[in-house]
Amino acid sequence: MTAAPPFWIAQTVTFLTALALVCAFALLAFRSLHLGIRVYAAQSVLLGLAGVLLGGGGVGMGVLAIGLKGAVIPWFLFKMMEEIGVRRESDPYVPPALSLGVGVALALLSYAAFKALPGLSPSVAGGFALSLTLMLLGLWSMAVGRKVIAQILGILVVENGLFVAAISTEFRLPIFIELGLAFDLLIAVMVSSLLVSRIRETYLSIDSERLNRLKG
Amino acid sequence: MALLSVCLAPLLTALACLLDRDDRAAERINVMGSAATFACAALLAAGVLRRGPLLAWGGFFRADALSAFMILIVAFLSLVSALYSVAYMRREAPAGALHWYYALYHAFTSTMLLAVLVDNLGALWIAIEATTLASTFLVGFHRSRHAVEAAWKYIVLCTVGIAFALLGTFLFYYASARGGAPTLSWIGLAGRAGELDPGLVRLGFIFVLFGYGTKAGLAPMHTWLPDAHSQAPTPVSALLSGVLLKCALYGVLRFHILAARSLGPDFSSRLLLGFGLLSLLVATPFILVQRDFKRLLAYHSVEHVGIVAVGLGFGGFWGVYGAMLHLLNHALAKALLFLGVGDIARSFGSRRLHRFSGVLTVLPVTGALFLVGALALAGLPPLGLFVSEFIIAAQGMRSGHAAACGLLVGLIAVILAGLLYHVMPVALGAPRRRPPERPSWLESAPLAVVAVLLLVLGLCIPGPLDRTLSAIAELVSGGPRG
Amino acid sequence: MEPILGAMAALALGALASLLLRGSPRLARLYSCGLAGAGCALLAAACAAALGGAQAAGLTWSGWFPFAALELRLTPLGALFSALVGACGLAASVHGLSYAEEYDHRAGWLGFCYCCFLPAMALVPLAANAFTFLFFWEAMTLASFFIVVLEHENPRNRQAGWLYLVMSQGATVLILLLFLRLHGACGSWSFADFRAAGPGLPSRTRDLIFLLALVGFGTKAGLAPLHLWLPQAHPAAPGHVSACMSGVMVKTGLYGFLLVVFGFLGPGPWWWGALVLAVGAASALLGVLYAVLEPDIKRLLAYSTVENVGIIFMAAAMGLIFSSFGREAAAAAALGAALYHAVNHAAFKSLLFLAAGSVAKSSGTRDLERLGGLIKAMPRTALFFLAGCLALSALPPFNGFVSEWLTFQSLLSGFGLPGTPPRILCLLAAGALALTGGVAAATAVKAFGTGFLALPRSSGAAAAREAGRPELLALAVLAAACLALGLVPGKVLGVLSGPVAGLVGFGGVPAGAASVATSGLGGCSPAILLAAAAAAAAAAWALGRRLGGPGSARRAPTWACGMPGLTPRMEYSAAAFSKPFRRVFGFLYQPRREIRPSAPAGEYFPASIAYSAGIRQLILETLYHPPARVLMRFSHAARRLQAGSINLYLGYLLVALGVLLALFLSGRLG
Amino acid sequence: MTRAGAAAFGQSLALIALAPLLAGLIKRLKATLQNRRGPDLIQPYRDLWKAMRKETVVSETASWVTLAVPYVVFGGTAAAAFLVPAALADTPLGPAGDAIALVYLLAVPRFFLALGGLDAGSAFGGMGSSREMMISSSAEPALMLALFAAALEAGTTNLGAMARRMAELGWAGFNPGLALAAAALFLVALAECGRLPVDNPATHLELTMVHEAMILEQSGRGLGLIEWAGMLKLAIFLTLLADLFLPWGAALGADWTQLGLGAALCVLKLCALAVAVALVETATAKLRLFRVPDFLGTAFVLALLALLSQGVVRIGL
Repeated sequence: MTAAPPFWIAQTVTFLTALALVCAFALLAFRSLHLGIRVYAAQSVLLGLAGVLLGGGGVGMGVLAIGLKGAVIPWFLFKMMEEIGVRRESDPYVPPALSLGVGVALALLSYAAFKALPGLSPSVAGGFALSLTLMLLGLWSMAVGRKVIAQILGILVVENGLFVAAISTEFRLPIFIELGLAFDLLIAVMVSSLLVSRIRETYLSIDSERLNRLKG
Repeated sequence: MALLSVCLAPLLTALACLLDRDDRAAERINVMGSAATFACAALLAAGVLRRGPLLAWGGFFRADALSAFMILIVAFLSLVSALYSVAYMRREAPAGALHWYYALYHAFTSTMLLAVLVDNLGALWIAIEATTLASTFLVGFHRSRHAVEAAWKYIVLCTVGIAFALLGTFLFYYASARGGAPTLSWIGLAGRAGELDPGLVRLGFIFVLFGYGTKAGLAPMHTWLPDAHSQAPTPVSALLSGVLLKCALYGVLRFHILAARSLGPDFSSRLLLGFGLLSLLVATPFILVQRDFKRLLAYHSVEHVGIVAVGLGFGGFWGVYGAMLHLLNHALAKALLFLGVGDIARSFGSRRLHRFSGVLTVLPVTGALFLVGALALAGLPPLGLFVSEFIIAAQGMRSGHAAACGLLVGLIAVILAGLLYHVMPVALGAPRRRPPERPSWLESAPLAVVAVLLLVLGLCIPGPLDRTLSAIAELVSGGPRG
Repeated sequence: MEPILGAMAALALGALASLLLRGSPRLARLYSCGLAGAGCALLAAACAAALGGAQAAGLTWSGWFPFAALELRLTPLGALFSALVGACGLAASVHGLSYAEEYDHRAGWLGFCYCCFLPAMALVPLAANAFTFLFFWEAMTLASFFIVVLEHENPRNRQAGWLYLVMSQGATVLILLLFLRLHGACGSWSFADFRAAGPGLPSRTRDLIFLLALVGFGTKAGLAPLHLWLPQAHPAAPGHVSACMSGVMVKTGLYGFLLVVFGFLGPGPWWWGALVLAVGAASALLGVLYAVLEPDIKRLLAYSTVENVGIIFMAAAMGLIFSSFGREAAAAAALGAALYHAVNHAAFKSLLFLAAGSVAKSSGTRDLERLGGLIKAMPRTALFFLAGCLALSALPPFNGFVSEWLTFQSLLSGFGLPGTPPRILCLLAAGALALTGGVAAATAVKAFGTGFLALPRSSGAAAAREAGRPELLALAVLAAACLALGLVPGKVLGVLSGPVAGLVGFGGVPAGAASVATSGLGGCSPAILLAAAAAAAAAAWALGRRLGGPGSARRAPTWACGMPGLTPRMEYSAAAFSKPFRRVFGFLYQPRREIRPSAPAGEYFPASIAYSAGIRQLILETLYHPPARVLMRFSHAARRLQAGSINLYLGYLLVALGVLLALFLSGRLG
Repeated sequence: MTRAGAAAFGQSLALIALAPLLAGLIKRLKATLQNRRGPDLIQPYRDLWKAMRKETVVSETASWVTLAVPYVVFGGTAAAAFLVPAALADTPLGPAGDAIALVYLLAVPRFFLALGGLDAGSAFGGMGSSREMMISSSAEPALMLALFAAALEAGTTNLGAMARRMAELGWAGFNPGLALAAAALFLVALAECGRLPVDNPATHLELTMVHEAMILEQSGRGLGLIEWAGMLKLAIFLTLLADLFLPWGAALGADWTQLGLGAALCVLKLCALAVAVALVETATAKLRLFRVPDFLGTAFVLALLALLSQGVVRIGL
């Protein structure tokens, strides 16, 4: 067990991760996709800072997160949206109030799951619980989102959840995990952009409503 | 060294195909490459069988009985599909895209082989994520609207699913922190399984089962499977349903061993049994009313993955033995049927197989192979699946899961009725239309080999295979042959 | 055991030969039927020898599958059924030598399937462990499936084949569960361990195993509510194979039932026997009531197989009831009657199917409406068919009479049982059996009368030629067998005492003269009756000659109400013959009749009248269609689960994860 | 050949010989009941004598079956006669046949008569055969159960032993169960032998005849034998009724006095039954064909009740 981080760092990290959780909920609340991408960028930056502050192996990952997910990916998504000319709001299937309610329920479920484990120290349990919450919220926002872009955003939020899990344990994860995370991120963005362009070619709209020909 | 060669061979083939623009050359490289891969795999498997588990790169690569068995299946089926796709894709693929196809095909094979060989669980996750990447482009290869939609669903659902598997891997990693330095190497974890934190292992196994279960097509996470397998080009869908599902199951099996050794067999077996039976129940109605033949075969994959999961769920030496044998049998039968259906659809020039009858009289060889595949899939005796289903059912009754065994055997009979109801009018009957073209011998030869293998497996279990399966069963269930 | 392996080798050779000789159909047919005949002869001889002998030769080869070895044992009961397979196989193969010309366009494939079908069926009764039994059972089903769908151009054959395979697989699933349950109890696959573990099982499990055996083996034997595949599958197969299927394959279902209920479970509660008696009586009645209306000659014989299987199961049920009340002698007698009727049915049903096959081949049709007058064109086939019909309707000199007589005796001795319910059941069963006998006689008269007598009603029937010599040889041998089995009941019961002892542990068949069949309540000797009748006939003939001289008959046209000449349209055809039965048993058939006169050309006489009549398949519509409809409606509803939208699928993922976490939290996952 | 054996053999031969006399008696009784003289008793013998000497004419479409039918019918019925005890409570072919064998032995002539009817190819023969088979298949359950009721009372199905048991019981043997069985057997006898309520023996009207229709194409010697067999069948049924259900007076031993007394009493019982048959035939009109199954249904219910009271629960005291 490496030495516990000094008190002020622990406080700021908790504060930063709490803000990241708020961002995830914000993603569910707001209708507009542009705002959604900005919220995602903010969340990534917050988590990146937390990673840097926690030190150890997390510094490299944190810087990478801030740079890549804070700036490059949002720019890429904005460019893709203009190219496709999608309308601005994401009109989700479920009204925002209900989706927030479900989000809260998912958060409670995640925290209960990890609190039930005896062998975990509170901080690590909190970290894992937060990561599970982010992942479930990402999944929920994908399920609710009507636009293809919403699904890509959902994947990215899920990936942020994994990032939290990676930095939350006091042991630095071997480079494989970091490589895996980066690799997963790369896939999400590259493939989705390729496919979105091909979907645009064929359907001339990225409304996932039109994407349900294959039935039965 | 053999370990590395098995991974490198397909990679080199993929690179060669990528660089060589000419289609004919790509075909030749493809055949040679897949043959080389199969040779390396066979060599490695023989080596493991004789000298026990092999390690390479300081424990990064490991090949025990389970890996050897999987490598053999992956390599053999990719060889069969490769040979088949030479003649098939020449007519199907748009001009100039052929070398892209072969490049992706061999990249896909190499990722699967990597996933099976690598010992580090993190690397296992990365390899399986890589298979998703490679296969997405193959699924969307036809650039038709349906193919793109199928690829999109495939990539989204699998990526999300697998993310949870990574979370599960984290939990296993952190659970090993209790006993000493945390490790992600499977051998390390298996050795120290006793001291892992039970709570973390339980939660970790749930996420891993959910994650890799999505990739393996266990219900209710199977929804991407029918779209992806029916829209992909035939050789790819044969490989997808024949082998890719099995690699995901391999991942689940690795964690099943860890969970069984640390928590005792009940926890993970009960989960696997639950998911297996659910897959069978979900697949049955779809098979009964399915009109599109490829989707019918895709749902059969869900059913048979469910049967393997039920076999593992029953546990014990014979449960695992039957499950692994069923894994092999199904891989062969599914490949045979997918490629057979591809032949028939292409000869008649349409996917709607229900409009054709008398295939046996018009295309005798392809029709016969198609019928053998269908009877094998239905679980009729002289072919392999009957034996493995019998072993699994017997273990089910022995281990006290009488109701589950009854449900398993009952559903298999209902599915048999559904499958034969669809297959018989197509295979038998008076031919309404003569097909414009006939499949070449190059396409039918590999299928014939697979059919003969199925027949052999139905009549007896050869020595080396029996030894491999027993080694795996002892590895997983811990108990001796009882 | 060695001669039996020799027989299997011969059959395997036949299969190989017919595959290799696909090129020349005639050679393929001759080789496959010839070798099959040789193999069956060897098999029959070996099993007949083993019937008497006490030592049960066995063979075990453990190199087959790691978890189960190939175990064969020649028990008396198994030997009896294998001998049946051998005998009928021999007759069918000899008949097939010339009959199978009709299928020469697929001679190779038919020969291969036929030579795989016979060994599989022969080895089922010899299997000594569960896996061997199931393997050959499935192989038998599959081989016969391929024969049923041999002429798959005809959609009816395909539909029959599908129904046959699906119902057989359903039955095999139940049998598999049964063996697995027994295996779960005693941990090994061999039948000896099952026999040891059987009585010790809790009574609820024994009842479950009994019901599984009844439904599983009952479906294969063709008992009433489960018989729907039989009248469609057997006629679809070529004549000489449907003879084997109807004559012997249904007996493997009987063998399985006897093996499990008597062999493994031993005496059980008496309601077991009562249930089997009720099902047997229902099968007998339904089988014969549908047979009497059937115009197609092979479907008529298939329905009568359902009837005879019903009678066999009634006798076996009496055995069950007596053994549950501890009456060994009566149980042995009842089982003797069951096995005797099984042997008799194998003989006369094979004879009838082979003859029907020859008739169908030479006259080109199976429909009794279009047959008629064949006795002039095919005199010898008609004679043998008549012998079969006499045996079918249980008339004295032939073998059907003796076993039905024995069954009546065991039903009558059922009145000695304590308590009122069993006696009332025996009473009703006796009534049902008597009615079945009466209607069976009517069916036989219809089959022979409308099929062979009077004038041919179609050009095909008129142009019929006598069957080939091998066919006649097979028919003659079987007819002689039917007569012989009828005339020496005492000896046959003596031979059957071995298998019966194997079942109830008490072979005790009362000793008597070879030609006399005795039971607790009385005796009968068909030979003496035949002698008395022959003497009386001879006396009458002598009296006639002394009084009226040589008495040579003069030929004159039949009286046709003064019409110029007798035309085939005037005679009674099959539908007309069964009209009274259609009226009397209308509640079962619910016949419908449609007469549509076309627009009347003149004032009184319509230009043409369209007439169509038919009966409702009650069992099909009430027992089979509703569950099938429910299943399909559920499947179509379930299909909407895959509705195509990715959001729905993501929702499934979330729900699955939520349920898993909830289960984990509730701790029920252990 | 002991005296008893000879006596039994003699009684059967007498039964065969006197059957036409019984038929003549019934015709004569019907005539007197209908206020007309009617033919004398031995008229059936004269008919048989004439038939035996007449030429046999066979239809062109008929096969060897038509020629064989008369001999099989007469042979079968005569063999049945040897199974039935009349005066002496013993039968010549004792161990060879019992009640069930008798029923099936009588089925053989019916089977061949039906085939003979179809052989000529005329509509009447077919109609006769079809109706005959329907009637007989409806009658068989009632016949079988009635004989079972008597067999249960005697504890064996051997007809001789049953008659002996009934004779020994005397009046004690006459319980309600056996009365019901006797009624059932009587109804079945009427149906089987083609007497009036079911089938009119005297008519040649195509639509009503059943038994006559089957033998329409027979002629000469064959017709004679078939007629004789028909009369013999009626005699067999009436003798069966007399022995099993009118218990008193059958000869137990083989000495002359008992035989004479037994024969006399047997003739007396047969005459009584003949009067009963004649009464029934004059009192009832012919039933419509599809009312016959209900007629035989009542016979079956009677037999069912009889067997219930014999085997399961005693009706009455």
